[in-house]
Parts: sequence; C-alpha cells; structure tokens
Amino acid sequence: MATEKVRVKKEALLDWYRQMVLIREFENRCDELYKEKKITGVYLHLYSGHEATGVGAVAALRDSDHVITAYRDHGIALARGIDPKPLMAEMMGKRTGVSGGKGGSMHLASREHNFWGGYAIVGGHLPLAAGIALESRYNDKEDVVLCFLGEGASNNGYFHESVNLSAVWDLPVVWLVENNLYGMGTPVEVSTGQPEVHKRAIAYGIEDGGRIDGQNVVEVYEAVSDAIEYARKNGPVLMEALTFRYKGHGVSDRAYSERAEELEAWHGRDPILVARELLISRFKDVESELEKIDEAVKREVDEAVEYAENSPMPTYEDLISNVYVEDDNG
Amino acid sequence: MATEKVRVKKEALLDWYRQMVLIREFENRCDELYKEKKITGVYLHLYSGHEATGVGAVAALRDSDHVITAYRDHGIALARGIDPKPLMAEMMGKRTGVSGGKGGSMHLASREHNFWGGYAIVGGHLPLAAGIALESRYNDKEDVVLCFLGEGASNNGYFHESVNLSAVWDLPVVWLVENNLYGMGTPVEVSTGQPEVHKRAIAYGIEDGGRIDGQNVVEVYEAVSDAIEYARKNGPVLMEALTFRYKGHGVSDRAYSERAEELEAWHGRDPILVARELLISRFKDVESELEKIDEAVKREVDEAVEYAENSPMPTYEDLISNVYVEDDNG
Amino acid sequence: MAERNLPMREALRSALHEEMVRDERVFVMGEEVGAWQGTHRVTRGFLEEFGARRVRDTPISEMAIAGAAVGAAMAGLRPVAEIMTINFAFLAFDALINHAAKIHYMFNGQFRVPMVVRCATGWGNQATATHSHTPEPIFAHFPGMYVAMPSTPADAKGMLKAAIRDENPVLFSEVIALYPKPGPVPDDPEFVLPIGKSDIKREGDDVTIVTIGRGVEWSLQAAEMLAKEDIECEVIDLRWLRPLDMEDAIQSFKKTNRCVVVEESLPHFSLGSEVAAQLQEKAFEYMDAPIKRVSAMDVPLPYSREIELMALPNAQKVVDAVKEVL
Amino acid sequence: MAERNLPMREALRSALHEEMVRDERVFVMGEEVGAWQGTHRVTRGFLEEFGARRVRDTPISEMAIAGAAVGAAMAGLRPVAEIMTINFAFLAFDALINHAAKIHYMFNGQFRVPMVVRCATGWGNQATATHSHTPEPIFAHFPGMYVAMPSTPADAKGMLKAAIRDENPVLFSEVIALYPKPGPVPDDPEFVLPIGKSDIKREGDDVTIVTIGRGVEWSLQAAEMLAKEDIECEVIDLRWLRPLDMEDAIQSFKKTNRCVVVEESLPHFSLGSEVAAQLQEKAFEYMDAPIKRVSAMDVPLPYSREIELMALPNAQKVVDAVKEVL
Ligand SMILES: Cc1ncc(C[n+]2csc(CCOP(=O)(O)OP(=O)(O)O)c2C)c(N)n1
Ligand SMILES: Cc1ncc(C[n+]2csc(CCOP(=O)(O)OP(=O)(O)O)c2C)c(N)n1
Ligand SMILES: [Mg+2]
Ligand SMILES: [Mg+2]
Repeated sequence: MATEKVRVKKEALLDWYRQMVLIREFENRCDELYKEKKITGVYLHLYSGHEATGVGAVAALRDSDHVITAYRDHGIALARGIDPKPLMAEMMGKRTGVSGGKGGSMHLASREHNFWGGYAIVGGHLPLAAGIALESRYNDKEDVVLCFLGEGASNNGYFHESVNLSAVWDLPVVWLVENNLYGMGTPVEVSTGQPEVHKRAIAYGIEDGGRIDGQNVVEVYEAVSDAIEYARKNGPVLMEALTFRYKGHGVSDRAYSERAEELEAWHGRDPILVARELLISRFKDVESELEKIDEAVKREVDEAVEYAENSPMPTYEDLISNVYVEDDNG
Repeated sequence: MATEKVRVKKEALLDWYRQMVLIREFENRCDELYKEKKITGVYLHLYSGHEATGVGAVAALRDSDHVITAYRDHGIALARGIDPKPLMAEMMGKRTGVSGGKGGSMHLASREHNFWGGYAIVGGHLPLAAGIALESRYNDKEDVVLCFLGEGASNNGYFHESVNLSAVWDLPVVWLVENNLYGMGTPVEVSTGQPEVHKRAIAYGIEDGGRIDGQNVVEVYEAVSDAIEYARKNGPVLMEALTFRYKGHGVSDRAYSERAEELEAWHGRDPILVARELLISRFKDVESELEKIDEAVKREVDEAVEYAENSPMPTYEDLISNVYVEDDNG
Repeated sequence: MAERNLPMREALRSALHEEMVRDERVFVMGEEVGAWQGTHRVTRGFLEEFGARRVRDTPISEMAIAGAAVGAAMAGLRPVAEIMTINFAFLAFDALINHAAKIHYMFNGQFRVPMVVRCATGWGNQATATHSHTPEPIFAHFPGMYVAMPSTPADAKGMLKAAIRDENPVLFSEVIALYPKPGPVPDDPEFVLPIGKSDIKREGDDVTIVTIGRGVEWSLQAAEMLAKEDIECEVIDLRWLRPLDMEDAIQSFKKTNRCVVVEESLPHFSLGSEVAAQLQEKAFEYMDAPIKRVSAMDVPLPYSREIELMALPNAQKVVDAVKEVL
Repeated sequence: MAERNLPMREALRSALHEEMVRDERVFVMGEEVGAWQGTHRVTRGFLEEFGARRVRDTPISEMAIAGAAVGAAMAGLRPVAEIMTINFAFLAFDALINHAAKIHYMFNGQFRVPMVVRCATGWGNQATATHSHTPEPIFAHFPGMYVAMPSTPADAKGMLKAAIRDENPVLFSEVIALYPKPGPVPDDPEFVLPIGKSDIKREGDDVTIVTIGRGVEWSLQAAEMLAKEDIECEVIDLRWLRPLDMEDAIQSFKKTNRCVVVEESLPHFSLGSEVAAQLQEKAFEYMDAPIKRVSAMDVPLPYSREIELMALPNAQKVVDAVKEVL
C-alpha cells in the first residue's frame, strides 16, 4: 500500500489549517452557546483535538466519495465543506439546519456533499457504510466510503459484522478508527484486549492501514490517501489515527480531572499548533496569512451564529412530516 | 502453551472410541427415527463426523468444568456422559427428556453434568459462556468453560463482543471453533475474509490455540488439554478444530450433491476409523474389545430408543410451568 | 385476468423475480439466498439467473444484513434483504427500528430507505421457544417502517411488489405454514396491491372477525363451521400492521356489533389489544358485547408437539370466542 | 417508619447499595458503571467501596452485557447489569427475549436467571429519534421476564430490591426525567415491594386514570387541575408492565365507569392498547364511555425543543382526555 509521498502544496496546507481553525472556533462557540442555553438538550459532542484527523482524512477524498461518521460529527461536516450556517442552525434546532432541526448535533448530514450523516447509536453507521460502498461496487463506480468510528465502537457487534461483510464483498471502505484513547470514561485498555485496533484487520483478512499520528494533518492526509486509493482498487482497509478529545465526552458530561496531565501533554501536540509550525518552518512570511485566516474564520463563525439565531423554529408541520416518504418517485 | 504430550492410556482411548461409536450410532438412529416420524419437527442437527472433536475436547475437562454449545449438541451431551435415555426421550419430545420435552434436540442440557445446554440462536450462547466463566473467577474457583461454536457463528456480533469481554475480564474460557467448513450451505471462504478463525485471537489480544485436526481424538484431547490448563491459570484461548459434517445441515435440509467428493475424502479420515486404526496399531488383540464395544453401544442405543418410546408425553401442566420460577429460594 | 394456482412460496418468488427483471436496482441479500437456493426456496434459481452481483449470500450477521440494506437503499439501490426467520430479526432490531425507520425523518427527508426485509415468521412446527415468534406487533409499534403480513398467495404477490416499489422501508413477514398453501395468483406483473389496505375475506352480518396472516385461515375455517349453525362471520384481513387500516373493521363492526380478533402472536401489547382498543374507542355506541381476543397462549413455545399445539390458536378456539360474543 | 427525602436516583442507589451489602452474589456491570461513577450516577462511589470484582466496567457491547449477565445468573450470581439507556437494549433484544426470558422454561426449570437489567428510559430532552424510546411494552410482550417502571423514589427502592431478590429476570426501567425528583423513601433495608402489584396513587370517584412511570406525574397534575372543577380522578400506577396487575384498575373502573390510560410510549400495540382491551373485556357492563388513551404522538422524536414537546404527553392532554370521557 505504498505510494509516493506527495509533497503537500502550500495552498492545501493553508486550507487545512483554515479548516482546523474553523472547527476549533465552531466547537468553542458551541460550548459557549451551550452554557448560554442557546444550544440545549443533553447531547453535544465536540471535535476539539481531533481536527487533524478529520481534515486530513476528508482531504483525501474526491467529491464523489462518501463520508459517514458517529455523533462526534461537527468537525467532519465542516471538513467536508458544509456551510457553517446551516450546521450552527442545526445545533440550535432551527428549521434552516442541515437536518431541519430534527436531527440535532448528533445527526448532521448533507446529501449533496455525500456526507451521509452522524449517527448516535454506537456502531450503527458501520453497516450503512458497507451498504453505501456496495452501491458503488454494484454500479461499477469508483467511489470509496470513508467511515469514521471511535475506538470504543470497535468493540461492538456492528463493527465485527460490518467489517467482515466488507471483506467478503470486497467493498471499497476505509474504516478509520479515531482512537482518542477513551470512550466516555473508559480507557482503551479497559475496553479491549487489543488496544491497537488496526491489528484487527487480520481477523477479516483485509488490509491493515496501520496506526498513524492523528495530530499531524499531513501524515493523516498521506496515509488516508493511500488507503483510499487501495480501497478504490481492491477492497477494505482498517486503520487508526491516534488522537485525543480535549473536552468531556459531551458538553453535559463532567470533565475528567484525572486526565489533566494527559490532556496537557496532548495540548503540546495540538493539531493546529503542529500545522502552524509546519507552515512557518516551510514557508516564509506565512504568519500574516495565518492571522488573516484566524480572523476570517472568526467572522465566519460569527455569521453562522447570527444566521442560526435569526432562523425560525420548526413547526408542527415539520414535526409530522418525513415520517414516511409520501410521494412515489421510485 | 506447550505442555508435555501425555501418552494416552489404552483405557482412555478405548473409552473415547466407545463414546464416538455411541454418538455415531445415536445419530444414525435419530436419522432413522426422523424418517419414521417418531422424531418430528423441523430441526435435528446431527453430530456425525464431528465425534473426535467433541469427545477429545470434553475429555480434557474436569467434572467441575463447564461445557456449552450450539444446537448441534447431541454429541457433546453424550461425550459429557449424559445417559442416552433421557437424551433420546428429549428427541421424541417426551416428559422424561433431559429438558422435559420442552427444549427438544437443539436444547439438551444437564445441570448436574455442568452441561449448560445447546442453543439455537447462532452465537447466542457465547456471552452465556462468558458469564458462566465470570462466576468461576468471581468466586475464585478454578473451573473453566469450554464453549463450542461453529465457524459460521464466528461472524456474528455475539462472537466479537463475547470474546472481547472474555479478554478484558481474563475469563477462563476456551473458545473452540468446530470449523466444519460450512454454515448451512455457505463455505467458510464465503462467510469470512479470514477462514482461519483462530487467527482472530490477535483481535482480542488473547491466546491463539491454533488450528488442530478435529478428526483425531488424541490430537484434540492434547491440544484442548493445553488450552484448558492455560485458561485455568491465565485467561481465554481461541482455537479451532477442522472437521466435517457428514449429513445435511439438519435432517430436514436437502443433502448437498455438490459435496459428494469432498464428503468422500472426509470419510477417508473418519474420526472413528482414525481412532480404530490407532488402537489396532498400538495395542495388539484389541479388535475383539472393539467389537464388544460396538455391540454394547448398539444395545445401549436400543434401550434408549425403547425408553423414549415408552415414555409419556408432557401435559398441559408442563406447558404452563417453568415460565417463571414460582418459589422463592433466592 | 389470467391467473395461475401457486403456493404462496411461488407467488412470492414470482413477485420478486418480476421486480428484479423490471428494476435493475432491485437485488437480494441474506443468509443462504444464493447457492443454497433460499432456506424457504423463495429465491430458488435466482443466483443462476441473476448472478452473484444481484443475489448476495451473506455471513450469519443479521445486524450487518439489515444495516447494509439501509445503506444500500440510501445510496439508491432497492435491497430485498432476507432475514431467515423473524426470530433472528431481534438481532437486527436496532438496525431496523433506529436506522431503517428513522433515517428519513431524522435527516429531514434528505435520505430515503426503500428497502424490504423479508422474514419467515410463525410457529407450529416444534421449532421451540427461540424460533417460534410471531412478533410483528412489536415492530409495528414504531413509526417509520411498514409491516406487511399476507395471508394468501395473491396477496403475497401484490403486497411484496408494493413493498419493493415503495419508497419506505418495509418489514415483510411470510408465515412459514402458509408457504406451501396454494391459491390463484394473477399473472399480471403490474398486479400491485396498495400499501396499508385491509381486505374483506368473507362477508357476514353476525360477527366481525379481525385478523391477519395465518389467523385468516383459522378464521375462515371457523366461519365455515359457524355458518352451519347459521352464524355468519365477516372476516377482515388487515394485511398490514403498519399502516394499520381499521376502516373495514370499523364499518363491519358497526354492522355486526360484535368482534373477535384472531392472531398468531402473544396476547399482550399485541394486535388484539390494539384492534380492541380502537374499536371500543371509535365505535363505542355500536358495542353489543366485549371484543374478544384469540391469541397464542402467554408461554414460550415448547418443543413437544401435543403441548405446542395446545398453545396455538386454531379454528375451534375462534368458534368458541365467536360464541362468547354472541 | 423512618424515612428520608431522596431523589429517585438516590433511592435507587441506596437500594442497590443495600442489596450489594446484604448479598455477596449481587454485583453490577455495564458501560461506565465504575470509574465514571455511572452515567446516571446510580452507582456513584460503588467502585471505590466494592472494588473492581463487584463493579465491572464493560466495553460498548450490549449483546455481551446482557448475555453475560444471563450466564452469570445461571451460574449462581445475581448480576445487576446496566444498559445505559433502553434504546441500546435494542441491541440486546435477542439476549433478553430469547435467552434471559426463555432459558428457565426451555430447559424445564434446570436453570434460573435471577438477573436485573437496569435501563434509563424516556424522553423529553432533545435526545432525538434514536435515543428517546420508552419501549417497555415491546419487552413486556414476551413471557419469561418481568418489566418494572417505578414512578416515585420509594417505589423505585422497593421495586428494585424486589427485582434483585427475585429468581426471575427483570427489566428495570428508570425514567430519566424522574431521576432528580425527590420523595420520601423508607430507610428500612427490608422495604421490598411485591412484584407485579399496582398502586393507587390518588383516590377519586369520577374517572379512573391508569398509568405508569412518568405518566403518574402528568396524571396527578391533571387530577389536581380537575379537582378544581370538582372532577375527582383515581390514579392507578401499574408499576409493572409484566406481570400486569389489572385488579386495582378494574375495581376502580367498576366504580367510575370511565377511564383514561396515560403513557409516555408510542400509541400502537402499547400499554394503552392492552389496558383498554382488558377493561372492555373484563368490565364491559361498567363502560359508560370509550376508554381514551394519551400517548406520545406516532412520530420519531425530533431534536428541536418546541416540536419535541408537542409530541410528548403532558398534564393538559390528560385533562382534555378526561373531559372527553365525562
Ligand atoms: C449502542 C450504544 N451504546 C452506548 C452508547 C452510549 N455512548 C455514546 S458515545 C459512547 C462512547 C463511544 O466511544 P468511542 O467510540 O471511542 O467514540 P468517542 O466518543 O471517543 O469519539 C457511548 C458508550 C450509545 N450511544 N450507543
Ligand atoms: C442468529 C441466527 N441466524 C441464523 C440462524 C440459522 N442458522 C442455524 S444454524 C446456521 C449455520 C451455522 O453454521 P456454523 O456456525 O458453522 O455451525 P454448523 O451448523 O456448521 O455446526 C444458521 C445460519 C440462527 N439459528 N440464528
Ligand atoms: Mg474514543
Ligand atoms: Mg460450520
């Protein structure tokens, strides 16, 4: 599975930097809005800390490829290029949200971006990924499905059955485990006898895409690019990116005081910092560009919040619609 | 996981031979009784062909150890020393059956033999095995659970979750896959990307007990003995025995004409034949003993059939009892 | 219209076959659907005819079978997944209820899930406690997925075609005991029955019997027996548990003022409960007697033949119940 | 008898704590029950006090959590397994229905399965379609496992103790919205309520309200509101969906001749269906009006707060229904 390492261009790296900053800013704003009770409900799972994994991996895709993930989905949605406005509107349960205010934070999706959604049942989206990949094979397309999942999810029956199915049907799926070392409060060593999740590839006779540094957007991009191209031509790949969750499992969960030290260490390898340093070391006078990006992103998120706040709530009509498809366009 | 190969004594080998012949005879008789409509219903899964695996593996256990399996359970029950009479009575749905005629062929069990039953939902008994093993650990006992399963079952979510749980809790379970190369009509290469099921041990970081010859009762005994002792002291082992199913998946399933050639090859390595040849080559003048065994077994099965035929049917009282435990001995 | 006498199994097979010929997006997947020719022979010959692309054997992985069908349907295919028996659909409960049935709503209509899950259902052949469920009511409890249960070969054909052509997920329950039973089936490949429409299987003025699936057979037998005593039963076959069409039943009840509900399922939180609750609510003024329910007994199913049959409804039990409401 | 005012969460915690102290065989297992102190804090402090042998964190493996509890119970332990929310129990459906509930019967009494599965249940906090089920009726559809759903802290304590001490498997549903609500709870560690016994939460002569779980709160609020108009409601808390004790409900109905059933669950094949069906059958002569049902609306639950609340029952909806049957 070795291809030539592509030397990443400046524009690409700057764009990834921008995406990561956008995600961070978006999540911080969500956190604040939750405290202000402008975002309500029990669930809101922030992507902060994972930015390089989401951005680097999604960057490896063509537009016609597919992405699907779990409830920790804001960052993936943004990386896929979905406008922050309807995303923020969804957080606030507004009618203008990507899912019309019916799905909420855990169920962002955008059909036109081939972003098949976030899913709140742990593992539940894995067979969906297999099914979407089947359509690609069935219709002789070249499209690949990039399926994100947590390391905790990899101990669920859905994982086993879905990855095995992808193996026997040679489905073009990259199973990308975001191994952030915890599932809620459970460390990976407590949840499995095999904390190197990628090693499970052998259990299905599929390609082992290895364990990569999920904090380094370039490394993620390159490794996932290889995996995607492998999947496109051959079949499934299982790989994992080591990363870390900065916040509690969800905003309503207590923070982990025991994790303070661990957290500090990871902040030292912050994905935005890593990218920033790389940019500065590689390209001279890039700092002012980075500053501009930082500012532009802040404005973008401000606008998203404003848009969301000014959007209408869904109505009774919305409550009762889309339970079934009522037309007959089959 | 290497221990000294124990040189199996003549009495032991003769007894295993007897058990295997008993199983074969019992199964043949079941087959006939089904054709005569004395055994009825849709399900009856014969163990013929698997004898060496069941007998050799169960021989590795102490009385205080535990056994559990799927619906292909007749042979395991007999190997565990359960009287053929109440087993045959169960086949005929009689009140004197091991499960009172309520469980049938797929649900044989005997609490006093620590035989925890056959289970008809593929994979459903695997977490039960983990739970039974947990009691052993919880109460600081030394007992091990020997859990049989088919290679087809190993693709079910139950397998993944149960084996992983046994890993994180260091449970004393030997997961013994009876790999008979088919699940119903599906060849193992069609059902998984990893047809060497034992290799999945690495997915849970547990001991890989390897792939053994399931037709050779001595090899099975020795390998499973090692695994059992490992599990007793350490934790779970995943291993597989290669074997073959002589009949259809169940008696009501059509036979597989495509399998004729394969079947013939396996008959050449018939477990009873293998044991017989071993006995004859190792001990002189053993033939007459074998003949005596063959005859005694026939009588034993005759008696079992007679007992079953003469037993009463369950009644309405039986139909409505044991839905709940009504007493309060907790 | 031209018709042939076919067992339900063959009616289903021809419906599925015709739909696969008609629509390239339709494919089947499941355990033993291909090389083994289908556990219940509904897909017999399909692998040979349509090839491995459209006839897909799977591992014993019910969660993934249902879930992959959801994904394939979202992506534009029309999967007809077979879960060998509905008992094993318990393992796919989450995939069906939390995914198939919810995705259209949850993402505000962005995705559609036009899939069918075919399951063999029902009991009465010593399949024992774990393999003898007729649990359609618990699937129909939830909105988002339709639940079908045909009682005749013609209905089986027309309903399966409707299910495959519909844009919504459908759980399609096929009663095992009915597979071999023959009946006239229209040849017309456009014979498609409407989703969620009940059917009057026999007319009568004295008592309304509301039923579904195998209950139709018992009810019609009971009606025959009762007709000899000049008691005329109207037999309403609901055909779908969701959408649940109570129109015919209510109309009939307003005429007869008496009703028995017959089902193969367990008695509590079940079809009989719902039908009785709706009738007393919507036709209270017309009730001349309490609505009675004939269901399976509230026990797990035992293996032994005689006691198993004791627990199962039958025509005589229907006759007895009808006499109670007279 | 001495009592303390405790939120339901703490009442449950003390019941579980007392039983673990009393009986060495009782242990807890589940996702986040240990180091994380329990998602709903019911096992707060347990890991520290009882250690990792008796407080067992698990992977995210609902099938194995439920199934391993079955095995451990068969072998003589008394597992109290936590499935974080009942939505995830869909993944354990087979382990619960085909194993926990069937094994005692299927093996003719050779094994017992004295386990409890505790699940948080219910909706109303924007948890959305997959995380907002109140599906107890579908579990109670099947024989072999009891289903409990307490409505007050005292009941929670007495019922959980009963569940742990019983020899049968029990699905124990804890309404999330009720966790923080306080009420008087007896200190007595032998305060054990009988299994399958309903409770009259308020007396009244005009209308019977039959309900359970969170419905009790809405019903009592409605009763207060109606009392101001001199309408006196009797509120029956069923407490258990299985065994379903209809005695109090029937007695009350025979007095009031009018009934409303209130539940948080979906409307079809549900608690309201079963209660209405039984009442019309067993007390037909006493019916002065159709029995009405107040349930959640028949839609998946949306995220957005306002429309979510529209779909949820509340006291006003109960008041309206009561007025309809008067
Ligand atoms: C089937 C199921 N079980 C339990 C939960 C509750 N839950 C939500 S997230 C989570 C942890 C998941 O951990 P991981 O897969 O590592 O993802 P991460 O949150 O670390 O991104 C759990 C247990 C759930 N949503 N679904
Ligand atoms: C959950 C579930 N799915 C499907 C079935 C139907 N079924 C019964 S046995 C079987 C094949 C099992 O194969 P394997 O595990 O290899 O065991 P073998 O029959 O070869 O001994 C299948 C699919 C079932 N009983 N349970
Ligand atoms: Mg994680
Ligand atoms: Mg096999």
